[in-house]
Amino acid sequence: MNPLLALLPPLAAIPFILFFGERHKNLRELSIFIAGFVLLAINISIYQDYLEHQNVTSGSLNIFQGLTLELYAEPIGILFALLASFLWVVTTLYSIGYMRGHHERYQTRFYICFAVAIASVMAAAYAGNLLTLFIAYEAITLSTYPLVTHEGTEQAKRAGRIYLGLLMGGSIALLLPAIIAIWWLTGTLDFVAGGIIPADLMNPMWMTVLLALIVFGTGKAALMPFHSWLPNAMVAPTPVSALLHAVAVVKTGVFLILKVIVYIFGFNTLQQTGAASSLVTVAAITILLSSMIAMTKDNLKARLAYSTISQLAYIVLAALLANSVAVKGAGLHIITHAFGKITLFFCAGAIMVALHKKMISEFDGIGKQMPYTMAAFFIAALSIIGLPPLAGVWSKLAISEGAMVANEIWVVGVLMLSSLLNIAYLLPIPIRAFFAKSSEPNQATEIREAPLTCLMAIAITMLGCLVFFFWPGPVLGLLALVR
Amino acid sequence: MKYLALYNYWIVVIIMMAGFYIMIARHNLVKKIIGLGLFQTGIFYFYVSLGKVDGGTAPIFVESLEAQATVYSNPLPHVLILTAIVVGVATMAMGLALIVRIYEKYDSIEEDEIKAIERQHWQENNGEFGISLTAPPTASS
Amino acid sequence: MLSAHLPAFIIVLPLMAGPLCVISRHSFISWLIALLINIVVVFMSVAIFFQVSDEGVIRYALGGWAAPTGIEYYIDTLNATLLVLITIISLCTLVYSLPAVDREVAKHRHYLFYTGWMLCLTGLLGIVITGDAFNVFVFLEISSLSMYMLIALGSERRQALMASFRYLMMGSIGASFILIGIGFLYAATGTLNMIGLAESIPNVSDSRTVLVAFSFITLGLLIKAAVFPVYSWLPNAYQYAPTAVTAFLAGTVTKVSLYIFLRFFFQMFGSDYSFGKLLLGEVLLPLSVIGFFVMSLVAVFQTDIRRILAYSSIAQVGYIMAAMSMATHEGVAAAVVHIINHAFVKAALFVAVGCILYRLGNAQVTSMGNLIRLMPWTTSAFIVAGLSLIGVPLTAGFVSKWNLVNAAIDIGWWSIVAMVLISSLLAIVYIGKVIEAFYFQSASEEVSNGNRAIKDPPLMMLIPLWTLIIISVYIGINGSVVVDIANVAAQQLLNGFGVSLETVNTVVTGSSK
Amino acid sequence: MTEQLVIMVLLSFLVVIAFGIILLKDLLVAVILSGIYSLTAAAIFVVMDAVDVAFTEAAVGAGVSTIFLLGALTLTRRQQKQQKHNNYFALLVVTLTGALLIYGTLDLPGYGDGQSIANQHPQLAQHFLQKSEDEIGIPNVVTSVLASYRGYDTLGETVVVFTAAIGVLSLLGLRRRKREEDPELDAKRQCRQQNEEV
Amino acid sequence: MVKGLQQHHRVLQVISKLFIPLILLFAFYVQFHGDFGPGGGFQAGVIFASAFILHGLIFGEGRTRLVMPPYVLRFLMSFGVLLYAGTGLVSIMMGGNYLDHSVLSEDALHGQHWGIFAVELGVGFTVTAVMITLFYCFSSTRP
Repeated sequence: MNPLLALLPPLAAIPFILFFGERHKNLRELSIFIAGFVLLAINISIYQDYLEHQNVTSGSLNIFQGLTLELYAEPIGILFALLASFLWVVTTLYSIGYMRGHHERYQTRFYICFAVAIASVMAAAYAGNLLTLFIAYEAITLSTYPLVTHEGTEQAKRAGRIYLGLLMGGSIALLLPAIIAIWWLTGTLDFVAGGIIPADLMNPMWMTVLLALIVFGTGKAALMPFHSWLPNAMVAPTPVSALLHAVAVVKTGVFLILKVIVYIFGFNTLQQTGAASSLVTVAAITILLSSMIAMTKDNLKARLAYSTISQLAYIVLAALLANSVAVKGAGLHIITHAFGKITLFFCAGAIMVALHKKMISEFDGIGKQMPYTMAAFFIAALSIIGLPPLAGVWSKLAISEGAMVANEIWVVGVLMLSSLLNIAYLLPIPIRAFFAKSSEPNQATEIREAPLTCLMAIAITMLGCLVFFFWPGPVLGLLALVR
Repeated sequence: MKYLALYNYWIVVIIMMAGFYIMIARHNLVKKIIGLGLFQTGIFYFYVSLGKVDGGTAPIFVESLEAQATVYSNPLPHVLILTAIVVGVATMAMGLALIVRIYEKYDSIEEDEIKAIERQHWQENNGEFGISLTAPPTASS
Repeated sequence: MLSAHLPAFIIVLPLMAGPLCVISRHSFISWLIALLINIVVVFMSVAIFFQVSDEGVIRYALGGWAAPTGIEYYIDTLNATLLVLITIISLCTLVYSLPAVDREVAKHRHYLFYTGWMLCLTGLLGIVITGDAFNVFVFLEISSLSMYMLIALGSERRQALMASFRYLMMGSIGASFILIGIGFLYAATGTLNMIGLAESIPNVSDSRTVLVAFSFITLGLLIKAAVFPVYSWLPNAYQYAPTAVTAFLAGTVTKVSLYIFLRFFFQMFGSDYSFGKLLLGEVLLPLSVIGFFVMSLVAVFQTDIRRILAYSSIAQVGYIMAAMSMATHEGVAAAVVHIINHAFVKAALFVAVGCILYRLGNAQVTSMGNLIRLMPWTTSAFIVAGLSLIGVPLTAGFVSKWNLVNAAIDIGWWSIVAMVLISSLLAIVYIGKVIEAFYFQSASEEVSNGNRAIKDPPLMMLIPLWTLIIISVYIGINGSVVVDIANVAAQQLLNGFGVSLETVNTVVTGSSK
Repeated sequence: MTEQLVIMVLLSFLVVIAFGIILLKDLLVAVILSGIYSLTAAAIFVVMDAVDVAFTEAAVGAGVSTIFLLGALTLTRRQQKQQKHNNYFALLVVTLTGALLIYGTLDLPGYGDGQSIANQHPQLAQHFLQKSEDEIGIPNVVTSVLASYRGYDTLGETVVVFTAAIGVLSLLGLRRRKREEDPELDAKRQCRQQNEEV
Repeated sequence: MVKGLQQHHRVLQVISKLFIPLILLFAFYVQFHGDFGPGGGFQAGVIFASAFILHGLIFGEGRTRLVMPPYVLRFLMSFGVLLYAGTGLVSIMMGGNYLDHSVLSEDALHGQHWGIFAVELGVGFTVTAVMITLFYCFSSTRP
């Protein structure tokens, strides 16, 4: 199946969304569901195609001088596409409850931008060369900008400015020159198994600079010091924070880094030159520092945002270790973290809708009001921390293993320390919710759960955390195909 | 001797530069236009000097002269300069018309005064400098 | 047989359209005349373009006098492309101008407006097509004079008059310098034909006369092209001219000056002389870099959209100049690419602003509130073109910037790469400022009072706007169209005229006189 | 040599006039001076054998331009404002430009050099002088070049003039006179109407 | 200025009435003798216009307008340009290049004569009309 088809369902949904508009809300959201399921089906069939032929590609469109636009399915991309399209359906389910419960304005614009963003994510996932990936990356930035600034308040506008400035600025000032340099050096931008940059092409120092340009230029990966857009972007409606800023957008960033390391530099080059080793330190520092910052945040979404930064750095770190075991860990972590973090965000949104509470300090006793939500929160938090029987454990294990393979034992220590920090900033929330005395006694016993669709979405993603612990086979099988 | 033959050019340069100076240094708009005229006339001399041939005559064939071996001056610079003169007068007319309108609107033909008026205007409008005075788009038809 | 005379028709038809408009003295009829002629001219320019790409360089001897005795047209890929570019932009903005001019210019002056427009078109095409150095000056004056007039027609605001006068002064100084330069060249070589000059200049390249000719032509062209230190005529002219004129001006006038730059310095003087011997690159490069950097910065602090775009135009000229000053094949090609792309993009942006002005009555960033919902087609066009200005992929601007950066990397000018990218970031800021206002500014008083119908402008304005946008997006997606042309043009430019006077690859030369 | 002397004297005279124009505050005097300047220029052109140019300069520079300048002055004001300080930057620019120009003249062929490349170019200057009688057949070579060899430039020139008229028309327009301003004119109009009726 | 002349300068009026025909005559001479002596369309146009300008200065621009109304001028200046450009088109129709006068007649020399005549006439028309129009524009504007 042609990967180009994956772009169609979200784009095709747009006219329907526009047409139905605010007047026929149900039909509007139905059309999104249909698009979501079709997209999921397409992605699954691409997956199956890939397992059979291992050569799934669209035609290429020549821009100029051999620069082409091309879509091409490969394991990490398929995994990412499946993840994003599945969670799109779930998020849509969630946002029906959330957006209506929250009486948000301009819902039509919201859904349109969302659809465009998903289409761009599909293009990124199936990008056949670095240029296509870059274009998709920019398209995601642009299409999510209206989502970040959705509320139109002064704070939202400021966040939008930071968002656009860091993501677009970083990509144009750092990433683009790196891409042009790669093109100039090698004459191609194609993703090739084993990489296109030979180890002896240039001085290792320059290689490090080039890699640093890419790693830092990919602002979406939120590596410190290019992280500040992410906490700011939390002013967006929660479904946006959940799908885009825990999954699609940020994962596009780490996905780009992953692809560049696997298919542009290649493991051999990086291992021989050691170009990535200094950047591993940066990732490690990001992991620890952002975990510590997360502890100081009282706003739940802000705390989750810093947690996301820390978890993204895991993936970047794994990618920079540059061996197949670590990359497998990175791929796994994209999946497991996605399910864990989206559940956490969903819960945060549910609390906002039901109780209008944003601050953790106000959460005393809400476990009695929203038992299901908080239970799901607890489970997802455990998954993020990496405790069995939850999915998070596999990815942390694989990354640690990768670190051993790469002979960077200290990284394992960092991971351990970080897990402890995870416990320190995540677990107090459910504990407080369940065991602390409520400050508003007369309401404490009344059950005020979030809308049903929200709960359904939360349940699905929470189950995901469990399922991938017991049944990680297909994911691992796919990742084993990465060459 | 060589430099004596260039003396003409140097005077021409002085004339041109006198005009150029008026154009950029004088605030009076009419003066600027006069300066432009001087500058351009200087260029005209320069061109015509190029075509002059010692002992030559104007490039018009006359029967009586044809018998002798006559030297004629080069006609090409003359033609070019005829064009340039016309361009000059056209520019001048345009400039003067602009000046007349500027005087109507600003009641001044001094560049620094006009700048001051603009600045004042700016301040009065508190930064709303560019608000259009074009016909307001009422009930567009 | 007539196809051989296309180069003559393409100049003469718009030239004759001017007087016809005057005779008609009717606002609509004169527009119609201008429009029809413009459509014909677009087709002709396309035909010439294909003629050139099929059969090679066209030389057309005017009056039947073979050059250098007479004047000739010299058309290669570069100016054939520019002919197409100018005629298309003129057509788009002319269509747009019917409703816009109706609003902005007094009714009894409409016919003069369209006359001026046609004369300006004649002038621009004449500059581009000619192969004679002095003829460049004559047609430069036609286009300049009509431009002064068109700008001054925005004189419902008095600033337009002053803007026009300043342009007249600067323009006259520029033209006079060019005239002096051509005079010195004539003194040194005895010819005015560009090919003749190209052949003679190497023989006298040590002469101080040629050096001074070169300097004066450079200075004159710098003024005409609004390069950094001598740009002061441009912002006011762009802001206060009638919007249709601004769009036309921004798309074509500075580009034509840049074209003369290319033609003169690479082909006529030869890049060995201009850049090898006289180090023009070393002079231009700092100017252009400071230019695009400082002007982008200045644009950030403007409050009127037209002023933002005007300063951005100066910055873009800086990019083109920087590309030229590399004096390599890639650099020249990048310059040509950006000349073409920026022409379309800037014209589109100014048309979009014109549409906003048409409904809103001003172009202050502060009064753009809520426009994205009231004028979706206009604002989205602005956004697309704005992204192109930034250089986002899949827009024309990306193709330009890619080529520019690549050309800079090619000769190891990493600092230039950095500067270009940083000034692109400034472009994000100034375009982002406008886009943010479209989205989030609360509606200004006039808008929210509801006593004005703020909605998308009539189709007459939207169609040309979106035509320009589609062209620029098409270039962004299928950039090889422009890049291939630019490569051919760059090759031709750097090869000099390639043909000596004896081996003329002529389509029509003089008869055997 | 006498010729050269005449030119030198006249040119020096021009320099004096030019500086007079720079310094004078009275615009009317400046305009009259520029008229004299043009007339002197015409005289110099005659001495330089450029009779057509001289003719044009006299008609345009001394005639029409002066009338336009006077017209503009009556519509604006006559005095130039006192400028507070000299513009040293402008002086610098002008000096540099002038120095550059003089530097460029050093390699020019001397004034009146019949052997210079410009005057000897076989396809331009010499072609016009030697062949125009056979090819065009009119005695005034300037007219031949103007209207035939470089007729296209002259077309451009005509268009420039036309453009100027369009420009001035669009700026000033032709405003109708009010009747009471000129009773005599009114009488004439009536007279004409009567004639037409008859 | 104009009014003063009108009322008090009978002498000027009489003399100018004598001179204007002579100026016009001279203009015609310059126009048609340009082939043989100095002068041509442009100079003739200016001189022709100057006769009208003189008339305007002495008798008032309003009265000159009766003699030479603006619409005639507008037509004349356009016609001049069209005549010039049209001559070139005729050359193309006769099989030559644009503005190639030699094809206008059987004999190349005659063709050149015709062409130059037409072209100079075009210049003359345009310049005359333009100069008079410019004069009208300046003199009809009230301070």
